Amino acid sequence: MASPAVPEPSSPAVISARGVVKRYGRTVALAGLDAIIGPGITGLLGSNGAGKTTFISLALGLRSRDAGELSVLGRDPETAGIDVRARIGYAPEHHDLPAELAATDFVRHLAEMHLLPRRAAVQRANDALWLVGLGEERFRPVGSMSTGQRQRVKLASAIVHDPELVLLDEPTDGLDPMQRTEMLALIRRIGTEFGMHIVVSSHHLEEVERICDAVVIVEGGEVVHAGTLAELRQGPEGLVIEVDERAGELASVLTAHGFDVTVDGNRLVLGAADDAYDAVRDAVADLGVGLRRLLPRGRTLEDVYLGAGG
Amino acid sequence: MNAVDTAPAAARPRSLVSLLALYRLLLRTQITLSRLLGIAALGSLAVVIGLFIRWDENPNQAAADAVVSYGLGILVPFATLWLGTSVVGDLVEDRLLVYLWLKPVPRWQLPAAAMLATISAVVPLTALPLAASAFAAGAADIAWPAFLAASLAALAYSGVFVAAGLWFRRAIWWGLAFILIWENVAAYVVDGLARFTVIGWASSVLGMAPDIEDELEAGSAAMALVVLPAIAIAGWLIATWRYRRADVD
Amino acid sequence: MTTQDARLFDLGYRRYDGPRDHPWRAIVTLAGFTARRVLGLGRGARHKVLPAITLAIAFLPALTSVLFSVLTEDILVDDLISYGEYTFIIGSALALFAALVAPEALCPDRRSGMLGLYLAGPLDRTRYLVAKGVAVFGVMLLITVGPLLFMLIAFVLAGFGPSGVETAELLLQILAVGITTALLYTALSMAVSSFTTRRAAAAIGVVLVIFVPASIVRAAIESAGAPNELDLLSSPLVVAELAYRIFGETQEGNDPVTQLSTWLVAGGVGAAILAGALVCWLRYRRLEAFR
Amino acid sequence: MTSEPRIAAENVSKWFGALVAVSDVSFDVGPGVTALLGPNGAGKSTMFRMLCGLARPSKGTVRVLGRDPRTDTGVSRLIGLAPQQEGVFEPLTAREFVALSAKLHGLPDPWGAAGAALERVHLDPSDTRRLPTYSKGMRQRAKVAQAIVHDPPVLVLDEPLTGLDPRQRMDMVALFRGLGSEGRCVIVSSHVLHEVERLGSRVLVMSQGRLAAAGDFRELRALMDDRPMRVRVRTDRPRELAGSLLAAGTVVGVRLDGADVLELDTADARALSHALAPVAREQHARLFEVQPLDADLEGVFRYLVQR
Repeated sequence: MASPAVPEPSSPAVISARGVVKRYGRTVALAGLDAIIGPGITGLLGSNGAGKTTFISLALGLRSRDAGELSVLGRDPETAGIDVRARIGYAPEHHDLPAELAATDFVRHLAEMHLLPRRAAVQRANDALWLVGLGEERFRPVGSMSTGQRQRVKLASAIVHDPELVLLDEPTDGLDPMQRTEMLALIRRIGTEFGMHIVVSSHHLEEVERICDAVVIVEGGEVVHAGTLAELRQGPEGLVIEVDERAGELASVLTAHGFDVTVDGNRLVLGAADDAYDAVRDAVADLGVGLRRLLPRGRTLEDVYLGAGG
Repeated sequence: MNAVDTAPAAARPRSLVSLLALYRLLLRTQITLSRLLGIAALGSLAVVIGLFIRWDENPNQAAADAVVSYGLGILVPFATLWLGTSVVGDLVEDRLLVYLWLKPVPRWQLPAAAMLATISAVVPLTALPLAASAFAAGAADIAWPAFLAASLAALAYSGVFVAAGLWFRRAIWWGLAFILIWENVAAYVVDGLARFTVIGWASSVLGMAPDIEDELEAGSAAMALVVLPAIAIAGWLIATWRYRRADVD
Repeated sequence: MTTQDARLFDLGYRRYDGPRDHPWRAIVTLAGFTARRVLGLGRGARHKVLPAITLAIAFLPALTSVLFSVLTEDILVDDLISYGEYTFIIGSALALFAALVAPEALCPDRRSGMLGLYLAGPLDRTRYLVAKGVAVFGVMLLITVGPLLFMLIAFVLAGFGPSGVETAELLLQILAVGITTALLYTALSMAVSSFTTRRAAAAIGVVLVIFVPASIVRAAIESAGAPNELDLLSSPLVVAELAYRIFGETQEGNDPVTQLSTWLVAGGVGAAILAGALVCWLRYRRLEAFR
Repeated sequence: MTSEPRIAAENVSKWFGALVAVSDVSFDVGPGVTALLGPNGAGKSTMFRMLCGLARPSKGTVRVLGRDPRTDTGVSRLIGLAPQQEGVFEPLTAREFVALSAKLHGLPDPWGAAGAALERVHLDPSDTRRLPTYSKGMRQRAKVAQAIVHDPPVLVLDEPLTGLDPRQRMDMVALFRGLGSEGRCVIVSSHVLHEVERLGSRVLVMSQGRLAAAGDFRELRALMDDRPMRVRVRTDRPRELAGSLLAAGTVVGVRLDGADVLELDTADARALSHALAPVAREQHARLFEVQPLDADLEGVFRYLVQR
């Protein structure tokens, strides 16, 4: 019983890009992109048309870049031999797969296309579909499946041949919250338990925050922010407090204690202060108001993202 | 502007305005440059054939035969098939029909606009070149009959193919089988069948020209002037009936 | 069973360290998959109707001539459809079948972005085209060899057939005609299908490329006295003429191509096949694989 | 008599063969913005198509301003639909696209009306670029402009927020609120939940083709008292805090997550919020973070859909 081995880091960076440029006629899709994508799960974040899909297509060697250095799993994707591409899994952004094909046949077909012998392909296709949560509906034609199920089929087809690196382009696009949460948990599991490196492109901030170890924010074809989530998250200190009534009174009590407080409806924002926690707790207890929310006022990715957006 | 007033101040939409709007829309969205160039290229080949025929000992009959075999057999049916099935078929496939269906416009107008748009593109790009090829071949007196035959054939085919576009999912392929097998093989091989084909009646319109044998003998030229428009109207009625029941996506 | 050998198995993800096939297997896989898809196998009945009807049209002449000879107990040689003229007779059905097969094999992959999925895997554009070519050619053989083989077998079973050695020779001739015809229609239809992602436009293009040159060349030669070699451009007539020559028959008609030497005719077919393949390959080399 | 713009569905069902897309849904929606929520495949789009008369209900009746949209073609003058699909008429500019709608509605000055509608959605009427070159967000706004050009009292917007990035979504939500406040009956289907909260609070939730809930989503939230609310607390003395909260009876379930995180399940969210600070002071436990895990719409949505 082979336990999921941690991928031996062939090189620290799974994907490294320096000064990558890609133009479509006059429009510049990537204008000198620099990024180091390490092991684990990396979020590729950016608004529509920021260059995410272009970067993925370059990493897969589907398109040729106009300038710059790019290496995937240590090799240049455009000249990489077939053996390297057999170790990469890919789930494209669009959903229109061959409609009348059953999910199992589709995933088995892609497994065989990635050089798995027929019997192993059939067996792994079924395992992969079970793992992504498709039970008996995996025998139904892909065309009759909901967007959520189709996203899972694509995910299964990307991991069925046991790749070392998986590229997912907007895997939660078109999913409702229930399906999105399950899909994100699944991607998290694949990144940790299955021992594969994952690059997830998305423009939903809260998704990236939930499952990624690191994030690369792309805007206008350039990397605007990159780093592990922890690095990006810290920012101005302070507290956000939400009570269910009498927020004004609480604010005046806290200002009396020397904190600078601003009130917005039943929400208070406290300036940076280290002993604020106990003071807030005691003030709330004395007033007998209901404490609904108490959160550090760190920079959420939204601020970083919107800030980056310019 | 009182948003809550439910009856807009404008008079009832005059039918002509909406028909024209649909016609111009379909002309602009479906009759793309690439399709026009394709058909124009096919049309110009007719003129090339005409130039060759100039050296034939009996240019009139040779030109007439070419007009039937190339003009009515390939040029007109294929051009009408390509535009006729896609003018509505593309709207359905690209899920754009909803923007036209959910409007206070009588249902017969879209099929009518589709046929008009198809004919407006096909006739100038096929009937004119066929007439020109007759002149090129030095058979001037069959130029007008060729133009009339091609125009009436385009009219009849537009009815058939617009209806097919609304009826079949893969209308183009059924259209291809209809043209290749029914119109170009069955019409010649099985005698008496020509009466049930568009090419049969269209070629009898050519019979108007002096001393031209009509190989298909579907009927008289005068009858053809009635039958071909009748086929178009039948196609239009079937298309409208089908369009009224459509469950629009 | 003693208790200590009870074990809980981890149902989690298992790495795959089994053997992996040689890269050419991906070509075989794709070819088989495409051929099945084009014939509508493994797909709804709706997708089987179109190929089935075309094949039926192509088999019809063979079926009627076999039934006719079986019922009337003797072969009226001149009434029956000879092997040689068969390819000419089903010309329209061949074009129709090619207009169905090649667009179905090539266009959906580009329209749905499956091409991106294939090329992201262990396939490059040339291997992809080789796989698709093998699939289309294989399916085309059904219509170019099928009816002829059916006629041969039917006649042999019915006792009218030629003796042992002649049958073997006839079989070889059938294969030769079937392969050349299939290659020609495959090359032309794939070349046209590489220009558009809409199957409908590709289908019309295939039929036009097959029949339009024939009309022009006919007028050029018959009316304007152009050289007979020009007739090599009307592919359906050339490949039909080659079929006559392979079966050692001569066509009564006086199409210009009948005056040409066998080598020239074979050369004409070969040139058309190479031209089609080259056009298709060049198109795919430049194609952006990503929607 | 200008009746108030309303949409009413009465025991509406729709099935395709054995698949029941919508089963026995009834609601009555008046002026203002209403969000129609539900997971994919819950029947939202089918419901929308019946509201506009694009599809016929298999059972039950749909009334827009008291008229049947399927049979009374005149009703299409009262409805503005921005459909879900992304297809656009390729050669048209935004103004031509909107003017087409105006002409088909027989407006006296289609070009002028189109310009006004485009300005309304913050698009530049003089922009000569063709629709396909527009970004997803701009195309979305052009579709809304096409839906409001004939000043309809009823607006049906199907998944207008899908695929937009946060900034584009914020602008669209503000636009819809404006349209709703003009007395129009605006119904928006979506599953981009945290944006829909800002739309307004009136909600219809569909699940497996049935209506699971209707009304103000905060009231719905309160209505669901029988469902434990989960609150996440980070504190330096989790066990002591949890113990005394359990003793105080305001908490029915506790989960310790890591060294300093508590997840508390409570039957009465209000009682817990009042007990938290005093109990923490009593146990000298410092409260670093207090966060209800599913108080927002997502919680409502997840709960209703799962029930």
